[in-house]
Amino acid sequence: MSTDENSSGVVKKFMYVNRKAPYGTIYALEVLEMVLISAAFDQDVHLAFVDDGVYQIKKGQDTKGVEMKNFSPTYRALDGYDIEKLYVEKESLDERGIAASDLMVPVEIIDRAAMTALIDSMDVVLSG
Amino acid sequence: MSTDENSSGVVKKFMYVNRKAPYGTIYALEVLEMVLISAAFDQDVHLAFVDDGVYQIKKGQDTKGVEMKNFSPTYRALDGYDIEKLYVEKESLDERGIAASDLMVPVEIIDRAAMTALIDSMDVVLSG
Amino acid sequence: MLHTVNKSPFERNALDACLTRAAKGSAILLYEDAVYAATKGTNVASRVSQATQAFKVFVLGPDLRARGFDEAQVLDGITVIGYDEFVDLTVEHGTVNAWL
Amino acid sequence: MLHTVNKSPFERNALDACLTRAAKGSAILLYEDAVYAATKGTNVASRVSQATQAFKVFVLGPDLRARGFDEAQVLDGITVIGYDEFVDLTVEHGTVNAWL
Amino acid sequence: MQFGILVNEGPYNHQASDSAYQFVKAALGKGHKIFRVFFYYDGVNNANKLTEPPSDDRNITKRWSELGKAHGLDLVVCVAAALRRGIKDEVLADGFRISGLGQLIEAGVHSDRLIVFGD
Amino acid sequence: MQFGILVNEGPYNHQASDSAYQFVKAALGKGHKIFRVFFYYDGVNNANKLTEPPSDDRNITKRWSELGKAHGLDLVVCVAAALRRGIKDEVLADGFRISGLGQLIEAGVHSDRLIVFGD
Repeated sequence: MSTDENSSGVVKKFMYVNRKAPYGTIYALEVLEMVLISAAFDQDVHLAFVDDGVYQIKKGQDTKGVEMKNFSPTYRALDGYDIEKLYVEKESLDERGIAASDLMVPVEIIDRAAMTALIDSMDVVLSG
Repeated sequence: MSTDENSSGVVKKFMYVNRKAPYGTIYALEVLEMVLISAAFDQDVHLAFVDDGVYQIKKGQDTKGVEMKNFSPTYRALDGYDIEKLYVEKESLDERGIAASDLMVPVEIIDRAAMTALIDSMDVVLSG
Repeated sequence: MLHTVNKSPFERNALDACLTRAAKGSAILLYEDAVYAATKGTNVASRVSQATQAFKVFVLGPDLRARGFDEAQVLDGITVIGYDEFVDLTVEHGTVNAWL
Repeated sequence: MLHTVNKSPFERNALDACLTRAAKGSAILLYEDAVYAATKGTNVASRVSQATQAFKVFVLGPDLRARGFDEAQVLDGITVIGYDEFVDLTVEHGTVNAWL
Repeated sequence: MQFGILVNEGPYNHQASDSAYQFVKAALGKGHKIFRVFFYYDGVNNANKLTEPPSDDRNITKRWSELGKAHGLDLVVCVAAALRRGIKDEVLADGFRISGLGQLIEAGVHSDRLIVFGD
Repeated sequence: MQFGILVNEGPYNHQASDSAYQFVKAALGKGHKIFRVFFYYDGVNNANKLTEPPSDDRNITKRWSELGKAHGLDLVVCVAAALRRGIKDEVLADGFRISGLGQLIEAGVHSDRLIVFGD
């Protein structure tokens, strides 16, 4: 991308709401590509993991048996792009029996009320 | 299709399980195309409408406002192809507040237990 | 904020996902297969009626009519709109959040 | 009959659709995103455990491992299989019904 | 007001592209501007010019091309998503262009509203 | 035993085509026969030869072509579904052929099992 695009000066709060499990569909993977690009555009990037989206960052993904690309290492690379605002909804974890220690990246675990307020404060919300 | 294909002599019980609402996705429309062809192949064709599939045969569909093709008249044409085994699950209707009189074609309304037994008796089950 | 839902409440969890995470006072538009949530007599009707207390709920008329329903079959407290008013809603309510 | 389910029980109604309409004694295979239904500690676990009384329930190992789960995290009464045994199941159980 | 539009699904199989089209038509009719329509995920399949639906049905690709031409719309197909699905210049319909995902972020930044249509 | 396979979804966006591929490979490995693999709905997009995924990912179309060649598989794309989505001879990958929906019914009639992979 050109420098002019990046330096328009406008910074918006972007949120990617991840509600879908990985591998069954491609949304989780292609959302990540959007996330990386928005960081390159110097936007204020937020990722929310709610509902089945919390499965995206479950530790220990091994796709050899399905011969699909294991894209989960990308989540660990996000902080290299200064993408550090990752929020996981506590209720979504609890419903699925997932503990904080099962997650592969550092995240902020917030409750549903806090997630509601956070989403409500965004300028642009994207979902896949 | 050629005559040999049609006259192989094998007749199987085919069932099309319709579980999806029309228009939001194309499955209902393209299932109908399968249904028509299987009748041309002289198979013993059954249609089951369960869950949101019951909405496929809701009376009064008018697609002018969405500029999509209204394919619902095809259901009324099915008996012209000797496709007369249409089964609707009572529980699916009740959950959606749909009455028998809301349906555009003659169907047999059966309860979930009967639907279970009917599905279990089929040779080939197709879903969209 | 305007929240949009386009899936049947019987098939997917999108409506629930929206209702449990939309801030009070938000607008919610039901369109495509989500219009079924706006109809009377379903087993989600009481939940949706309750939602009209906390949110401004709208349903897209063209999608409703495509599926064989009309205004008379829509739950009280839900406003039937067209594409023009869909555009107006996005103008009036700021950020749009599609619960896909 | 072999019934297959490939959607998350949290996102869609496919598992419910199958469990309420599969004949007793049928085999059920959970694969793709439906493997989550076979894991311990979820809020559908008791329902799925109950289903193992009425049905022979299987889960596809490659899909389970892709999603970060292993055999130890699978509910009792569910058998973990590979693609080869998926093929065997279809041979042994007659008609296959995919709950899409 | 200026709108960005994101179309996540391909033609016919899901209503997303139809809904997006109706929304864009309505917005233009009310005098709003469309900054860009961006096609991502299977949405890239909307740009396949070989599409040939039955004659009694709408032609979704052609309809986008025509609306684009009439109103000077910027119809952008994501290059990465398009390569993955076999949408290249050889099959690209009139009025669409292939470009990077940055064009979507730009649409998010410079539009007053970004509206997502998907499954 | 003889299998018929129905693939309802396009490549990458849904796992259906991957699962079908793994199933077919396993069935062939166990000495079963594949009567036909039929591609319907968005499944027709599996036959697009322009597909070019990132180099570190599987090439779903090519993989079907190669498996088809190695085992003489009959890979059939539904003509009606394909026209609607712009899949024509111009973009048809090696080893696929375009034919009528009757070929699916025939697969249902003549196979011992018909297995459906979809969304």
